[in-house]
Amino acid sequence: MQTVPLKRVTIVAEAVLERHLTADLERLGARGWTVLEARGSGSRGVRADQVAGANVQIETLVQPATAERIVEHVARQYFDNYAVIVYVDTVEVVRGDKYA
Amino acid sequence: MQTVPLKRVTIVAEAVLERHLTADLERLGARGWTVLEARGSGSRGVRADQVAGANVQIETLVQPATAERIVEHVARQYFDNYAVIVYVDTVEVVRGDKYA
Amino acid sequence: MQTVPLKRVTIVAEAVLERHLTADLERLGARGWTVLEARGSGSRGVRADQVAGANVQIETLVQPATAERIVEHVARQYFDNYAVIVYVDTVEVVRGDKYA
Amino acid sequence: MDAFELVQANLLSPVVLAFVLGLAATRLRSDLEFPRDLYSALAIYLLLAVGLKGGVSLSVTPLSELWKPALATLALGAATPVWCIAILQQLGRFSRVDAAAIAAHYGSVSAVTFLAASSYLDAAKVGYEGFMPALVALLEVPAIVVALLLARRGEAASGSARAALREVLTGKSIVLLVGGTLIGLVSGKSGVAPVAPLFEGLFRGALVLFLLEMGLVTGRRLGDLKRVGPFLIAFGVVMPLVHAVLGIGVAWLAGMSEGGAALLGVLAASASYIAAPAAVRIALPSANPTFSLTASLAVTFPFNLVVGIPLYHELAQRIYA
Amino acid sequence: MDAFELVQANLLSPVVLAFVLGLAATRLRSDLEFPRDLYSALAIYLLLAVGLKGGVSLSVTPLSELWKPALATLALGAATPVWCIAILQQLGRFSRVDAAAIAAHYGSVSAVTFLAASSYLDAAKVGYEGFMPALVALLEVPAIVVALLLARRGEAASGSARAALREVLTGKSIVLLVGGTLIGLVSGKSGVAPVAPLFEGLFRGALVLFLLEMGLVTGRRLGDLKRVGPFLIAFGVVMPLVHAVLGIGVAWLAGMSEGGAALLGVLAASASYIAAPAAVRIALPSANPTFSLTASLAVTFPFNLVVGIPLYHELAQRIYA
Amino acid sequence: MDAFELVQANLLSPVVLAFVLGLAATRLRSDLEFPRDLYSALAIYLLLAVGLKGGVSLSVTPLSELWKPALATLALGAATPVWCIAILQQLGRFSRVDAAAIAAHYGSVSAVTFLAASSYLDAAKVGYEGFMPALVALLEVPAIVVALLLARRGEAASGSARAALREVLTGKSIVLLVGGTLIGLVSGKSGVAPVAPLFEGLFRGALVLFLLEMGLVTGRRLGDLKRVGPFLIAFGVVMPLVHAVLGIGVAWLAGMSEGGAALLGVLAASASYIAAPAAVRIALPSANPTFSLTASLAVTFPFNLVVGIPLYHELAQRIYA
Ligand SMILES: Nc1ncnc2c1ncn2[C@@H]1O[C@H](COP(=O)(O)O)[C@@H](O)[C@H]1O
Ligand SMILES: Nc1ncnc2c1ncn2[C@@H]1O[C@H](COP(=O)(O)O)[C@@H](O)[C@H]1O
Ligand SMILES: Nc1ncnc2c1ncn2[C@@H]1O[C@H](COP(=O)(O)O)[C@@H](O)[C@H]1O
Ligand code: NA
Ligand code: NA
Ligand code: NA
Repeated sequence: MQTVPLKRVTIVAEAVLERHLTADLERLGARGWTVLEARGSGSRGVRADQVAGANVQIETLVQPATAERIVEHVARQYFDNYAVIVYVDTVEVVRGDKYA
Repeated sequence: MQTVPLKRVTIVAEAVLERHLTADLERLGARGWTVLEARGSGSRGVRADQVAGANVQIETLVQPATAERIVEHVARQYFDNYAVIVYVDTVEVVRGDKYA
Repeated sequence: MQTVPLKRVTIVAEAVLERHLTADLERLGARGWTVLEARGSGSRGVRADQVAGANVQIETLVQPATAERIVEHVARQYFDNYAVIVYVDTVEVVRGDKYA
Repeated sequence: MDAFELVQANLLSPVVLAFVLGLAATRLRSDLEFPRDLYSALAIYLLLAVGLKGGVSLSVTPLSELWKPALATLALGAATPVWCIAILQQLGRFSRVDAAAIAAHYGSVSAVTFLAASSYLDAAKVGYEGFMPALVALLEVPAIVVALLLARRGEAASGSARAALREVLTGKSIVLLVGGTLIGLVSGKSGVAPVAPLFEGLFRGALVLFLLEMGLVTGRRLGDLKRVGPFLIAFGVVMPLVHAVLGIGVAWLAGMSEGGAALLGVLAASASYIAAPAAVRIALPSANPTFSLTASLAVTFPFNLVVGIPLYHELAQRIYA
Repeated sequence: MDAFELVQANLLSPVVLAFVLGLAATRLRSDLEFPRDLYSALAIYLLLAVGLKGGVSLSVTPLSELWKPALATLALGAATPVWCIAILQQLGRFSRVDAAAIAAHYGSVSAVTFLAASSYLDAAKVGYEGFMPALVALLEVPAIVVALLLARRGEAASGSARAALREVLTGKSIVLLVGGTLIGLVSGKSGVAPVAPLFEGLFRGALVLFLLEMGLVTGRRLGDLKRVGPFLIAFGVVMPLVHAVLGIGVAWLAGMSEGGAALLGVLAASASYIAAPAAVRIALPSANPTFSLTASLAVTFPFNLVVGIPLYHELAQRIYA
Repeated sequence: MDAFELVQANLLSPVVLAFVLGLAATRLRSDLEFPRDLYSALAIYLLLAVGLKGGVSLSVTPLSELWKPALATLALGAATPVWCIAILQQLGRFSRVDAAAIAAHYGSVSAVTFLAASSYLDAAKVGYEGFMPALVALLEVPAIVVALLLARRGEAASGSARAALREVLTGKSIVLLVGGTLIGLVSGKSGVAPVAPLFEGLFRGALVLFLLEMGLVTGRRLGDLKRVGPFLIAFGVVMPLVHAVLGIGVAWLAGMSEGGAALLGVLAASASYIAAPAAVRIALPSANPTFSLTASLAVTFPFNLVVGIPLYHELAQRIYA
């Protein structure tokens, strides 16, 4: 089956940011995303949820350029003040035209 | 440590399909899978759950040929009518003989 | 944006092991991890939770050497007796110095 | 009281107000969200509770009183999809599959609408047959089956009908309703008494919470209204009125009480958004769920909840007067 | 009433019927599932509630009445694993580690079985010592400790026994049972009164929900029965009978009432499937959990629930007559 | 009773003991954990319940009785951040942004502390104005708004103030409190009666469960105490005392009853850990949440719960005597 390579951007962030992040994704050109509830521990650990460690893991499949934009935006906007990590890998997707 | 490369097939689908998809996986030769509860947004967005956006993310580690079969099956069987995405990447697994 | 390749180690294990595994990760040098609740089916299927199939999926981003240590430890310590799988892939991370 | 006053009085009950609060919260883009497991827990509780109640009442109902209303209910459920499909295809220009999918929803029932209605009648001190919850279970299934069979006569139907029937019959709402009914039937009033503080005492309060969540869910669906078009919106308001009259009439023929007739009217008027969507999704995959779900959830459910329930009760009173 | 009638009467209670409904739902391959968090929430609630109840009762129990039953319970818990291991190794041909793992389960207790039994006695209007819930906590731990120590004398035992002991003692079931008991003890009857509508009033109803889930869980385990073999199935039925007699006898020696003796019989007969599995999994990793869990959950639990509870009560009556 | 006896009596209530049990469980490193959805479910329930109660009471309160306490509460909320920021910046050497973030928490309120206090007064049979829950909603918002505005005069404030205000006003705690109040107001005592078994009867029991979870959450935060430093710990104990006196004084000026004054004292003394953290996190991203959350959750909340509530009541009695 014919597949095309796309970037998967994964963002793990404190839950309070979910709506902000998905709005950002939409604005930056992602055509979809999947949110998983998570908990975690990191070097920072500060977060506003009194339910300790409530995180979300947001995954979005996008074109490389969009991935670049998302990573840059998340780093610039959130890294200084929030418990957030972001990383990228490559996956093979069927019907790549579905993804911006 | 000795590892072997395997394919990880990830399927994100509306929750109503979970049992059908895992039955398909079994039939197509996957020896195991992991299901994560998810929510999401995509280009289609239609789904039968009144709890909006209730998805599952199913991940299965399989041999390349099995991955091919699964992707083809999911695409043929579900793409037209359901909110489903499927993609593949490669991971390094210990004790690869455990996976079909 | 400047990224560095890191290893992502993914462990899927019966839920009763969560605390033991995260303690192991900490000891072996991981600086953070993310835990997702999961359920699943595998070749073994034995587990101690009466809530059948309650798993956790633990993901940690680490340097290749740490990944190696973690995989070896998990395999040696848990494979014989527990429902556990572990695998590794490579992801591109911003600010790689954050991860050991 | 005229119809408007009735609607007004109904609107002021906590059950309906909670629904409105949920709607308002989505309009305000509040971050209020129901945890998914709370939704499932409340659904399990409500279905089991309503089954138990019906079962206890069945345990003291002679079979002779039951068979006529039961048959009438079954017949109503089986017949409804026929005209729904015709209307949707002929007047609404829907494809056969989409028409069948929508018809399955409207022929089946909404247990929550039933609960709200019985709560309304309780508050109004109107009596009704104790076995009504058993009729909910009876009315839930046949319309779905008939609609799927009719769809299969059309071209686009794929997926297995037997699998779909299995899915409906072993679906959680039927298992809990029927299971609860059997438990109530077998253990009887005295057996159920020790669990009554949970299953009876808290019932209305739990319904308030559930309707808050229904309001949130419906609010998120409102955006889909423009996608379904004016015909389906009109269908979602007019058909319940027609079905309510039919339900009341059928109840009257079956010799039921006024309160029971009002409730059967509500059942007939209500559209499923739990059992039917799941079954239809599997059996008629090419049907567009936006049509059926938006109509039943965002049009018919609120209409019945706010306007329909007092109206159908009023109708029943007039017909019985 | 003879034993058969007793079993029959017990079988018709909503608590047992809910379990059967859960079993049936898995057999029908229904999609009925309990949300995971509802399961945890009910477990927290039930354990805390039973602790509170015991604590309030302890607050009016003179220490002089307590020490004998407490000692007897501790002794019973510590001794049970000894013969269980012997039987499982010698007659059942199990490895020492597997034998110890199973023995830990059977020496410990099932709080839910206890709850069902006290619910049964309440319905039958049979009184019992108010401090019984405290005995649940006392009986839960020692068997696990002894079984782990005995296993360590064998070769295959790895993992740290101290870590396992920590795990049991700080495990959620002990923390909630003991914590609830202390809260009840300290605040006393009048202090607990304002929270009684939740912790007492809803208790039996919550038990019904929990047993529905237990039925679902057990149903999913039934397939494992063929893997555990006939010996273990027989063990799972016969040992509870033996242990029940022992429990009743010990209670009699400790001067407890007939109802208390029946309950101690039930406790002794019951096998753990919460505390023991978690502890054993860590302390005896090479033990196969399919053996111990399937036996205690899919054999002994249903047996006790349906047949055992009325039977042990009958036994207590005969012994005390 | 002197203050020590009061504290002691308060400490022995199940509500406070459950909090202590939660703390103890984390200290013992127990695996006891609250499912996340249970936490959310309890929060939804408690906020809605307290709103309903307030609304029913408002429905029989003449506006003339209400406006003075309402204005007084608003003024208190708006003024508190001013001196808090000054103290934290001048004496505590905190940056303006951190000072504003902490001030937003201490000017706003903790609904759970309020619930525990009203539960305490109920048990002590002390009456208070029925509209107190409405004051909770009134006091929650202004301090956050004022603190954010003051922070913006400083340099480091980024993020949109309007977005933050939106976030507070449409946040779930305000929506549920205000929504519940409106439902109670509109449906009145008789309308709410059928849902009272859930929303009134179970209230205190649910509070016990919630405080158990609060104890677990607080326990996990205790480790952060060393990171916040002695000044903030002292602030977290001294400011509540000051604010309590202010709250009682303001209530006295507004002509409220002694019980109402005690409650307004508690409200003023309490620090937010639900609405404020979420809003501040968005509006003042560079503020360190460890400071504000640890102080309000791990210092002020337990202090108020155990020592503050009886103390402020005693203070109110003296001032009113
Ligand atoms: N090395 C890591 N591997 C996996 N997840 C991580 C890692 N570091 C941080 N995280 C996740 O990202 C969240 C925020 O990280 P931090 O900002 O370092 O506190 C944590 O709560 C984890 O869920
Ligand atoms: N670009 C994407 N990246 C990540 N997840 C996606 C993407 N598109 C769709 N999904 C997921 O797949 C589900 C179905 O997608 P769709 O069929 O496009 O509505 C969505 O609800 C998302 O959870
Ligand atoms: N091939 C697989 N692909 C994805 N997940 C798997 C696979 N095999 C096992 N798992 C996961 O790992 C857990 C333990 O596997 P096992 O030890 O084979 O029972 C299962 O419950 C699944 O969640
Ligand atoms: Na209908
Ligand atoms: Na036992
Ligand atoms: Na305050």
